[in-house]
Amino acid sequence: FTNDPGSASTVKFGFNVPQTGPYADEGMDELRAQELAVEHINGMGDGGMLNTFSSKALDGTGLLGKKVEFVTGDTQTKSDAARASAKSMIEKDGVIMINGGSSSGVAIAVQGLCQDAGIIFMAGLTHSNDTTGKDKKRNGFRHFFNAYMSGAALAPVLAKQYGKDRRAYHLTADYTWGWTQEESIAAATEALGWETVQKERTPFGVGDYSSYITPVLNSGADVLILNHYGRDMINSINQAVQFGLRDKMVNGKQFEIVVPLYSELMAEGAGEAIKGVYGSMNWNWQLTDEGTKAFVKSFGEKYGRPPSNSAQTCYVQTVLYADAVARAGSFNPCAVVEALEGFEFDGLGNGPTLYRADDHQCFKDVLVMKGKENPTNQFDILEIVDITPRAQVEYAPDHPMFAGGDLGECNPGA
Amino acid sequence: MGILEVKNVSKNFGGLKALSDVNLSVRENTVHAIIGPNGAGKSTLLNCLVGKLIPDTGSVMFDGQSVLGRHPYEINQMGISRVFQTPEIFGDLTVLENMMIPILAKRDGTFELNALTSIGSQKDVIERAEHMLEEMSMADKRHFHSGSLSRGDKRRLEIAMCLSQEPRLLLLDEPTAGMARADTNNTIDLLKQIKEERDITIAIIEHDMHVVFSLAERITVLAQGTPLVEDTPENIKGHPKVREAYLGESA
Amino acid sequence: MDAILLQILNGLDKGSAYAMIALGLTLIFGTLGVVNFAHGALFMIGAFCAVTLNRILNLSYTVVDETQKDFLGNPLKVDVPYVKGIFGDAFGNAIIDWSVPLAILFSIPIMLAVGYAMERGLIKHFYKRPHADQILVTFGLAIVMQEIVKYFFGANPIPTPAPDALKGSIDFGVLVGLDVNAVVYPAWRFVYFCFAALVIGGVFAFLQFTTFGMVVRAGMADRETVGLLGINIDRRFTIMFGIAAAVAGLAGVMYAPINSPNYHMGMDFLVLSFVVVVVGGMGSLPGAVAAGFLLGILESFASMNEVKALLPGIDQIIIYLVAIIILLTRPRGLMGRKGVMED
Amino acid sequence: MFGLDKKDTTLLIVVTALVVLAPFILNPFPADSALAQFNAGYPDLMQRFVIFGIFAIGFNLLFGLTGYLSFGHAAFLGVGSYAAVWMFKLLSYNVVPAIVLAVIVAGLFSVLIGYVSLRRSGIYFSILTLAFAQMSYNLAYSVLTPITNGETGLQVYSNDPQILKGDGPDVTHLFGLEMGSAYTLDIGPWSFVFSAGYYFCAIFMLVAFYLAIRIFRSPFGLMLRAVKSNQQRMAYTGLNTRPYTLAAFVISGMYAGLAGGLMAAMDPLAGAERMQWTASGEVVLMTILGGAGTLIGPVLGAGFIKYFENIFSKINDSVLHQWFSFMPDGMEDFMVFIVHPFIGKGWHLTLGILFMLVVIFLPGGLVEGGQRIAAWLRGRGKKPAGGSGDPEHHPKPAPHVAE
Amino acid sequence: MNVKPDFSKNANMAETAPAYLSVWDMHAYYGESYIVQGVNFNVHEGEILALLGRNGAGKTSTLRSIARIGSPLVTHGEIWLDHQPLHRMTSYEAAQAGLGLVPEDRRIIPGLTVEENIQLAQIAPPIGWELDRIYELFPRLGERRKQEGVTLSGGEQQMLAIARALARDIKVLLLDEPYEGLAPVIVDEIEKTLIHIKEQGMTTIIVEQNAVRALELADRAVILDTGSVAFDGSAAEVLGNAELRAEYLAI
Ligand SMILES: Nc1ncnc2c1ncn2[C@@H]1O[C@H](COP(=O)(O)OP(=O)(O)OP(=O)(O)O)[C@@H](O)[C@H]1O
Ligand SMILES: Nc1ncnc2c1ncn2[C@@H]1O[C@H](COP(=O)(O)OP(=O)(O)OP(=O)(O)O)[C@@H](O)[C@H]1O
Ligand SMILES: CC(C)C[C@H](N)C(=O)O
Ligand SMILES: [Mg+2]
Ligand SMILES: [Mg+2]
Repeated sequence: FTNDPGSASTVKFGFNVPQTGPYADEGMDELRAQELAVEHINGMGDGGMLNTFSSKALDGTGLLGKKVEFVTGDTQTKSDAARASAKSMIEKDGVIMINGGSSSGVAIAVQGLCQDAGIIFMAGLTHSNDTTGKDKKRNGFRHFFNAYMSGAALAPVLAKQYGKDRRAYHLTADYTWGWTQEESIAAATEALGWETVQKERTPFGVGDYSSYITPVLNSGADVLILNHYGRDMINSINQAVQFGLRDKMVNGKQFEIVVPLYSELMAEGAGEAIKGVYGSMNWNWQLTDEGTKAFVKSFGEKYGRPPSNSAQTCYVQTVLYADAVARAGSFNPCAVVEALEGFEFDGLGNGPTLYRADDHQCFKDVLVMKGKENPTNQFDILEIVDITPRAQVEYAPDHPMFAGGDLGECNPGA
Repeated sequence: MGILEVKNVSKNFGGLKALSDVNLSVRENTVHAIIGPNGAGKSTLLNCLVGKLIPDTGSVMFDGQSVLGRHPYEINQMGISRVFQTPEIFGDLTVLENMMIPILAKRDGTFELNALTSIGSQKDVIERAEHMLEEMSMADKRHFHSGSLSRGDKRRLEIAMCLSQEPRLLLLDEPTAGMARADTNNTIDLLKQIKEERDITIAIIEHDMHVVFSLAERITVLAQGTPLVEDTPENIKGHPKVREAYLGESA
Repeated sequence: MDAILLQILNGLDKGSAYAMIALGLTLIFGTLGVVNFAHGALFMIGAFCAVTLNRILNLSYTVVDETQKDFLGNPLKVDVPYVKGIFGDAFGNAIIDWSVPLAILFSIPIMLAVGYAMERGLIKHFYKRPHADQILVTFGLAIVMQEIVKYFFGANPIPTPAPDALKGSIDFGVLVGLDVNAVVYPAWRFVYFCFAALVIGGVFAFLQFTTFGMVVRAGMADRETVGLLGINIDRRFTIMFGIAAAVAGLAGVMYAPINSPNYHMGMDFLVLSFVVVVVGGMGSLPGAVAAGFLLGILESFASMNEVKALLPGIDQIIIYLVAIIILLTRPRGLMGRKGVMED
Repeated sequence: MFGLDKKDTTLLIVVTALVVLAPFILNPFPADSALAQFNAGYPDLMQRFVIFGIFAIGFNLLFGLTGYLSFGHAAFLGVGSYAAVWMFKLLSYNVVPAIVLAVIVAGLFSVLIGYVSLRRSGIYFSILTLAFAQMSYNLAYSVLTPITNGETGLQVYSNDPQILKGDGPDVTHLFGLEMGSAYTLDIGPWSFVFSAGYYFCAIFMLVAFYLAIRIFRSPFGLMLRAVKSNQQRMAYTGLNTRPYTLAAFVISGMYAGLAGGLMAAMDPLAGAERMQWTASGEVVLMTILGGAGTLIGPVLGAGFIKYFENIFSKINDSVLHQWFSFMPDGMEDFMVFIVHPFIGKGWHLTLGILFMLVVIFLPGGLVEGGQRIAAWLRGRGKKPAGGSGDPEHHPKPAPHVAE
Repeated sequence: MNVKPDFSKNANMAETAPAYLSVWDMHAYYGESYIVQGVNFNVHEGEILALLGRNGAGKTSTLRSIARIGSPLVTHGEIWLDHQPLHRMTSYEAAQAGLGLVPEDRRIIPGLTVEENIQLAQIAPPIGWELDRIYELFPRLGERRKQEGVTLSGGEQQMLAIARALARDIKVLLLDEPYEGLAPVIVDEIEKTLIHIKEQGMTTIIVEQNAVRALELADRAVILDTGSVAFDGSAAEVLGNAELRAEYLAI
């Protein structure tokens, strides 16, 4: 199979993250976490979540007797560059798996590549339904949650907070993630009685959203849903606040803004604008389970800051992959696929989790977050409002929002 | 009927009447000089002939065909070549390459996509170019970068380029300005020779009366945008008005 | 009606940014003839002047607060800015609050120095070099400036708020007799517009009412001859460059509260500002300003839902479409000078 | 040979040798040495070298010869890629129809854009091409998503028609020869990869390069240089500059289309960002960096930039620690600290600095660097001959005495 | 001739006619091309010097070297103007020290009107003639003051170039082919002007292809040949020496 380490004493992982471009800070945090994971797998450091992980196949002696090494690459948040970088990892560095990829467009592009090349792809930050929906691949896995889950978790909280009679206006990043998130959130909120007034697409990275925000003012909507992420979201929410949206009363109700997908780094960037704004997350360092505590300690001591949910995702994926190899007793991608499909585990910060075999999507609890009104320090920006149980965000593998794809066969490559 | 017939041509620049109602007829196979004070409109008139300017009124016929509204390159292909008052050459190319371009244009027309033949194989063109350079006694400079020629040399190169096209009408705007006396004389000889050997008509603007009177068979004096007189050199020399307005005492 | 009024306002502030950036760029590009791909970076540095001043004012000493815990469970360290310590709470807070306007003063010497260093150290040697070389060297410089900023400030946008007093919005609708809340416009954007008008006016006054502009234009057309007339054109080029850098920087400082500064913001504006300058016409200051506002307003209108419904995708291409139309109907843009960068 | 003079033939032969032997030349370090990081001899990067080489050669035919600086050339590359992927989707994974269509579509597209843009010159031309390309990009990203699949990029799906596929391979191939197939040769600790895809692209690159030499040396090429030098004189010499510039534009657009088609043939995905201004800017930078108007310069520039993008971005701190591990600990950390900002995520910084250094010290680009080295080598061999031209008036400069 | 003159004031006092402008052993290059090959000459105050030679002899290069333009690059030699070391100055400093060059291709600044072109000369000290006085000398320029300078006719441009020099209070006027392209009457005019300003004490170097004309005007003549001085003597001497004229001037 591709890049079989054979009798070599080391095995190489590839960490392909955005080191330049709008998600560079997320990428840096992912790198930190991945490095930490390798350290732990190789038995250095304090072992982090390996100590709390329900599977004990990893014993801190490397992987199947080999020391784990890694190479890193820059996706530049562009599909082309990401594929080039991934290809070089595969062809030049001989990596056995690739972990990472912020932005669903990139993740989908790289996932396809790994499928063709015959290595495992552990998708990092990708939240589009398509990654494990119409673009799913047998060699690809996703630990992160997705847009559907955000909708399912968020909608009830929103209904509770803002009532069932709301009129929502969507501003949506014009690519796969935005589209599926818009669809998911709209469906979830409409199911609760909200009305969707308008869906507007905005190009990626425009910077100034004011001309998209002004029409909201007179549209009769009383909720603005920002399907933006990273720098885009920071800009759009700040501008929405500048235009006085949050001070406005419409239809006799306080106007509200919702950011369905949150992240700590983003919240930091958005500053005051996110106070009281709801959104969802995959994980947060403020959780109190043992896995989280171990991870935050391990990460915090090494880097002097709490890990972001990007960091946790990439850490966990590295560990999950390694664990699957250890359990399968082989680096063969097909063996790894088999070991991961249907795998149930706990102790990695998200509570009991299932890797569903049908689409390679992880199922676990989803957090509903709110921008903290009175932060006490630099890292204390978001608070956990609700931990939505896994059952509430589950869906059938053939759910229409995920239809059309096909895992295909596992490809071990040449 | 002359080969070139200019009828009632006027040209204004804003409020300025650069040319008003100019009539001019150049007979085939003659050297026709246009002289006149600075700013009289001589260069402007030439510009109207080659398509650089379009006159406000009037007509310009070359060999029975109107040149008005045609592109400069079409006019050139009809057989009119022009030497400019400040040298216009291909400054980035060598002298020899400069020479080859008009020859290629003459041979291949306004456009030819001969992208896959090599220049080196165009023996006829190179030969002819070298020959022209000989005639202009510039052969030793053939591989010079033409932009770094002295100005007199640039001008000679430009004349050679125009001559190489064997135009039927050659327009010269102060061709010998800034040229050393020896070269001026050579140029006069060359023009004479060419006129004799080939079927060519020359219209020349000059302030150097030595050149004018050595070459011209007819002279038109232009002043303030209108022709003052047209006559033979002898008569012009003695024309009181011309002496006063243009030649001054020293001529 | 109110929607249109809103879009006009909206176009004005976008236009102000375009116009100011383009104004600086046209001084370097249209007047000095240097294709300056680092101009966006100058804008970005201006914005980071605001960030830096904000950080400086927020320089703090640490007090350990035993009553609270940090994320690792240790006692929380609380930062107290020195300015509060020095000037007392109220005044200290006010200074921090007004850090962006204060940054105008802070940025002018910095930007002049950056412009000076850039021109003397680098650009000076490139006036006579082909445009292609200028592109390469200024692009390289832009990358270097960006990466340095990224190294110190990270890749994420850094929120840099306007003073509290200017944070809210103004209800323009009421002023012109429309309903309350019909035309609400952020106060700071209006401030930005006024500021831009001031800067643009200042630059115009300087260049139109003195011979400085004429000399620089002449020097650009023919340095040699201007030197023969006894004029030290190098010095004037340096000054011009400094002014251009300062204008770009000022545009950036005041833009910080509108869009949180990040290291890449300059590149995002770069291409657009070149388009604006060229549509305005090379070498024309009024052209650049007019094109800036024109494109800003058109862009704003094109993103109205009514327009988009009619012509899908128009909001994405309006600027380029208008640029093409203008350049095809007017050979040298709106007010370009003949012979500037035409070959 | 091949209608080239001696100098050009030598150049062509040298380039051919370099291209053919690239798998060796680019992999000078043993696979498990610390310097293996700097090896560039893996198929994907080698393919990129030649594909971007083609792109840059084509760009240079326009810019280097006529002086028209197009800032929208990536649009043609992108269009070529889309066309090729559509061929994969509709017909089969055979690369021949894909590449043919890529070149044709890019050619047609460049006729359109060139016809309009060439009505202006100088910076106005540059901005027109930029505007067209940005429009194409923005549309490809938004309303044209049905054709381009937006940001995700156009891909082949298993349910695409592929009417000619039959039971042909599921990857791109040339009548059955899979582009991804490769042969690895291990010699001691060295490992060399020979990839079918690379050699396929390399053949195109050599042909493209050969044609470029022919064009440079042709009367047509002379006319293009004349356009750059003095359009006014051209017109008054009876030449219509417009068809010349348009022809150059279209040829160069077709080169870009070929590059785009090859890109898709190597990796059947076409992303919209291929058309963004940054991509157009990149080819401009490649050409200038290598040496605009020179034959080999653009190829060198393309290689240089792609090398940095792909090699430097992958060096991380752990690699650094490996390199400096021979040093004492404190020293090691210090070295890593010093080098850190320039590698990995800092590769842009290194590239930026190199751009500046090259333009400042080598005004003619990398080619000039090569010439200087060659001259220096030759200078050591024999004394330089006297100055060119007339020795009387142009002798070698005397040593500078005063000032 | 190759003895370095002593420029100290005292030494000058000792001489009967001190050199006002002195060029000593000047060498200059265009890139690799060695063009000015050791030029020496002196000009005395109030004198008109004719600098003659064939095309490409290096006349323009010599003037440009004196004006410190930087191209050609002067690598060796000294230039003193009224005790000021021009060779240590940049072109604008030399201009402020009192040097005025009217360049051969006129170099009217595009984009500027006639008047702006003149005003440009009056920005840096020392300021010379006022606008009115200039327009009095060249009424044609007065009429055209708002027109863009480069659209003037060739002769008008020449007037403007001279006007620009007069607008500065210069000590030495360097004229590179001032008569080129001018109508004979205007040449007479300019000649009169030159005599007029000479009477006011102006020192002038004139480069001219019309050697006879220049020699009649000049006090002294220097003839250049391939970059070095072939003759230095009185103007009358050249006019009287047929051999010299034939060899270097072809007249
Ligand atoms: N583009 C233009 N715009 C405005 N005025 C112009 C333009 N071109 C020429 N003129 C004016 O028209 C008049 C005629 O100019 P023209 O160049 O034809 O003169 P000329 O007879 O060639 O003079 P000379 O012998 O000095 O070259 C001049 O007064 C000139 O200033
Ligand atoms: N920019 C340049 N680069 C290289 N060589 C040059 C350059 N300018 C002039 N030359 C060369 O220098 C020599 C002297 O030129 P210069 O212009 O000084 O001659 P000149 O005596 O003024 O001639 P003319 O009477 O034709 O104006 C010529 O051989 C010319 O080719
Ligand atoms: C970075 C991710 C969490 C979100 C991103 N916008 C996506 O495409 O999925
Ligand atoms: Mg004229
Ligand atoms: Mg000369």
